[in-house]
Amino acid sequence: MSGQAPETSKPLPRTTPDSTPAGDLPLAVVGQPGVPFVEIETLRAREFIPAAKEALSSLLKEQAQGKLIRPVFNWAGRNSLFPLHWGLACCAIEFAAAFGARWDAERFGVVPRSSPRQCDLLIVNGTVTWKVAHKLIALYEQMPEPKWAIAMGNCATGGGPFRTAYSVVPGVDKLIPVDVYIAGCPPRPENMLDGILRLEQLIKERGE
Amino acid sequence: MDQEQLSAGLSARFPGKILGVDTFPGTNGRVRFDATVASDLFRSLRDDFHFTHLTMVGATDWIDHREVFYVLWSDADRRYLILSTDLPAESPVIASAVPIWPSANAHEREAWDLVGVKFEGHPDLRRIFMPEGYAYHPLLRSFKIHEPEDLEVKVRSD
Amino acid sequence: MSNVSLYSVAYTLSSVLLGALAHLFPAPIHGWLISGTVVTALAAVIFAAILLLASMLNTILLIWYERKLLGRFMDRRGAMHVGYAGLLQNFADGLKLFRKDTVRPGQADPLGFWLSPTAYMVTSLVIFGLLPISTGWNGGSLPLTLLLALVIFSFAPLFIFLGAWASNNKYSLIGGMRSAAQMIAYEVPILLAVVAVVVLAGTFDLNTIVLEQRNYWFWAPLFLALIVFLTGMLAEMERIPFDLPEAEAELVEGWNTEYGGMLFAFFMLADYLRALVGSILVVLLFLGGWTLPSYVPAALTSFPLAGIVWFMVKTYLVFGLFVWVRASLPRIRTDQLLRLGWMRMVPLALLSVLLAALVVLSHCLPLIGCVPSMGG
Amino acid sequence: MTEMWVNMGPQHPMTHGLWNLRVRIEGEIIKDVEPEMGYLHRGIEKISEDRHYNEIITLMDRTCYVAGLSWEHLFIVAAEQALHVTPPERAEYIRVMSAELQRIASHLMWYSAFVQDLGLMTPFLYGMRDRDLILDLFQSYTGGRLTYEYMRVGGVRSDLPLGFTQRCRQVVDWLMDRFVEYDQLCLSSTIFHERCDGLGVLLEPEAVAYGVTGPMLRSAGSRRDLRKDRPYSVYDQVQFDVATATTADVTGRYLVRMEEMRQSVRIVRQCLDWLDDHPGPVMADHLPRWLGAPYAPMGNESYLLKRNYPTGVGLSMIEEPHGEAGAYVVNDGGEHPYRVKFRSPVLINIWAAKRYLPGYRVADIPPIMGSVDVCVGECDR
Repeated sequence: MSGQAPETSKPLPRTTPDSTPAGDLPLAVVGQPGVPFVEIETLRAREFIPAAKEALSSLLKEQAQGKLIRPVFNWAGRNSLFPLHWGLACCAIEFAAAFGARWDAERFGVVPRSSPRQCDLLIVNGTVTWKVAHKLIALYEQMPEPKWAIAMGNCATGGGPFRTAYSVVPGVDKLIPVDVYIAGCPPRPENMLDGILRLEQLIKERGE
Repeated sequence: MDQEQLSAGLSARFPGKILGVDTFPGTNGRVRFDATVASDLFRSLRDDFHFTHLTMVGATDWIDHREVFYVLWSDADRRYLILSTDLPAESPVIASAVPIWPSANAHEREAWDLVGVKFEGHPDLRRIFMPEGYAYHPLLRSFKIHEPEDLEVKVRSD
Repeated sequence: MSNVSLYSVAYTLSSVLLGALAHLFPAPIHGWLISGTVVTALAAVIFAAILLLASMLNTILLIWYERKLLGRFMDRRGAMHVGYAGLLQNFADGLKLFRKDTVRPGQADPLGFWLSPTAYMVTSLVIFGLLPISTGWNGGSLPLTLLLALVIFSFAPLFIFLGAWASNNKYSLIGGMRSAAQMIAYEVPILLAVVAVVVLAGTFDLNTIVLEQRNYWFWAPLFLALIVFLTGMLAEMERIPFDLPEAEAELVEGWNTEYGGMLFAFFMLADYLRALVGSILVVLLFLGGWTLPSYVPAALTSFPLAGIVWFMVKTYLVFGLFVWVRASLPRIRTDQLLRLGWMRMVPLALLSVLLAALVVLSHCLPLIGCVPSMGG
Repeated sequence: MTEMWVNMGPQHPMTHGLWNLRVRIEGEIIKDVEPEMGYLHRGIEKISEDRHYNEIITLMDRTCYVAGLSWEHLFIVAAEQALHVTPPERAEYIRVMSAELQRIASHLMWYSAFVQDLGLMTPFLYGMRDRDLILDLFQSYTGGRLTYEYMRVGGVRSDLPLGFTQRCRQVVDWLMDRFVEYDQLCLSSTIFHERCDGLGVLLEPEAVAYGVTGPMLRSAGSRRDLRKDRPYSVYDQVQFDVATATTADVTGRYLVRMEEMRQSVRIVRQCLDWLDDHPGPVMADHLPRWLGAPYAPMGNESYLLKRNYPTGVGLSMIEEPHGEAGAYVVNDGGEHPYRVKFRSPVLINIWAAKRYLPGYRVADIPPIMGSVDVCVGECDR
């Protein structure tokens, strides 16, 4: 990689501000042996700078209003929901089945991760007891923002058949904010996927 | 060894402490015994009558008393036996079966947790299902099922 | 087109950009901007940017490729709803992770926690500047490119262990210790396998190593070394069956348990960058790089950028092999892994060095070259 | 090396459910373990005291969510003893066939989870895929995938649909081929043997003392199988062998479960043959009115009141996929059972981890605990 201006077969056009006005400078590019010599059309700087300024300021304004980048991140966020890999009760079996060959939740970019730090979605798939309640809250709090929660099945939604039991939390929304409820005892894997797709719709509508 | 032989053998070993041997569906009989001889009876059943497995320990709250039952299995004779004893409701205490059958450990913890029967000599008699510090024994008849609206957050263990 | 190189492309771009920019300024600055020094400097920057972009795009494509291939092995389809056939899935994942909060646990060491993923990522990227992918398409061409690449490649356990220690999490720490032990154990057989290649090629320069394979590809005389190298690379990349540093079943996510957001994305990307580097090294050292056997019709090798195309095809096929292994083998245990590394792989690698020396000394290379299926 | 306690759970990929394994480790060696349960204690025994007998069946499906029909069977056998009801023979055959299909489904679920613990990703999906075929069968005659509410005191809710037996035969034939494939994926791999041979050894005397049952006990050479030892339902009418192994380790448990699935297919085929030849009623005649028709009109529940009905008590022990499950039902003459007590094999099998885990490495915990086949629902109840 030589730093010297190399000799070329063509004479280099010397340009000075005196000979030609600044806007009409013919453009010349130093070449290197073996590198094709390139010429491009003259740019008119007097028009270019205001136009660029205007475009930039409008971009910044849109960015400030959240019209530019936010939809992109919204699209990314809703299409890549990583649920936390944990099983509470019956629904966890259907949760696992949804990642099986027949339903394959990975089609929608849903990949379970074991560490709450890497998750966006807490799927409460089963009965929550008071003994595990504070661990559930801790897991939810360990997840970084933005995050969502789905109450999967009747137990997580409202206690289900164990609503009257002494040890069961009657609905996980008493502990954490829930975005989507999925009915069923347990919901079929299609229902779970439907719930996730509805959450995607919700994220899109909220424009987060 | 049938029911009569068992009854005779046990009565000879523990005179006056075997309160009766009756039939029980699904098993080869139920032995009702006095809780004071529990430990010796267990050892005798394991060593002399080959009941090597302790399958289940449970307790029932009959309000005026509490019944503790044991389900035993003899591999040699391929049969079940039920032991049953009544404990006073105010002080339900019985000797632990853990020294004889280690498998009793979890069962007895469960019976203590849910029905409140104390097992003396148990190495680690803590609650197994409910968190430590829970105030009730939920399977007692006096513990009523609440509607969830009445249910307070009673439990926050650490 | 054969004289087009990565540097010439960068230089052209730099010239065009600076030429356009120079119009906006008066004479002295104008002249300085189009002077050789500045153009060369910008060319170097653009060169690096192209490398970065190309390696990143390739990595993301590689993740997609693995997900789809793994899905097929598992009788399912993998990502398919985001973009055409799920091609945009990994972009969505990356953007989402970029936007997510990065939580540093209260007890974690700040410097180590932030430094480790960044350094891991950067060192993995640097290797790309050293790997030729076709004639002229490389960054620096030093006499010791191969050695330098492997040295940088072996920085990783340091940073992994640093991040694991800084996370202040038991799972992370155990995962980090395992990772360091594993990588150090497998450095040795990998380097010995490389020594076998070097003995045959007589140089550490990757370009020359590829040129030396014009008559026969090295996998034929060095089959043993190839096996050792592939196994070692699996361990270096921490892929099944050697993925125990992040063994999901016992250590939640291994050493990156506490990492989320962009830092986790760095780890993830760097893992796949390393996988890409591993596959490229296999192609360069054993599978003839961008060359094809002489009996292949000329039409297949003479179109523009044919070298790069064939190189990428080979690289993806090698990576497909790694995916295949991942889909069909269980994970082994730390002590078994170390035993395998020290007791089996090292002797095998030594044997392969010996074989390479024998091949060179006995001058039987032309014989191998006669077998057409072995390349050349 | 310093010692430290590591919590594995309740959210941990190894546990396959809500429980916590506290492990004291020295380096990578396990010194002591302390299983903690109760994170899924839903008070099923207490709720059952407030339910009609046929309503408890609903809870049974949720008690063990991978073997719902086996647990329905368990409760029904005990309840029928306590209530003095005898089901027709066809219902018994349907129950046995359902329980054996459920055993295959449960073992397939175990297989999926177990190989995933080993790091084998592909067979996980194969196991789930083939399990879905059995769930499809269940769906065709019970309507549910996991929770069936199919068995009733006095029989089963409805007869099998038309063409069921042919379809079921096709599925089990297909499964028999898949079992060969599973064995190829696992047993032919050297790494599988490196990971599983000689791990988690629990010899027969210890297993008996610690109350361990099911495939874990049979892998130690014991031939104890309640289906043979004390045949309930119509298990004395069908031919099958007890699957045993002698190694008492993880591989032994794998072999036992694989063989059990083959034997279950054998039983299912015999049941299907019998069911083809013997049409008939599936509910007992002359059921007391309070036991009710399966579909009771809403609102009018006065007929459910039970009057002057004899008291009774029932104990049933059955060979559930995880081990020996027990149900103890006290009928005091009221419309609800007075006391229901279940024995969970999983609780005892997990608890015995104190015996079979120490001495091995941390990395061995997933295969060993995976070979136990944990279902926390029935463990905590």
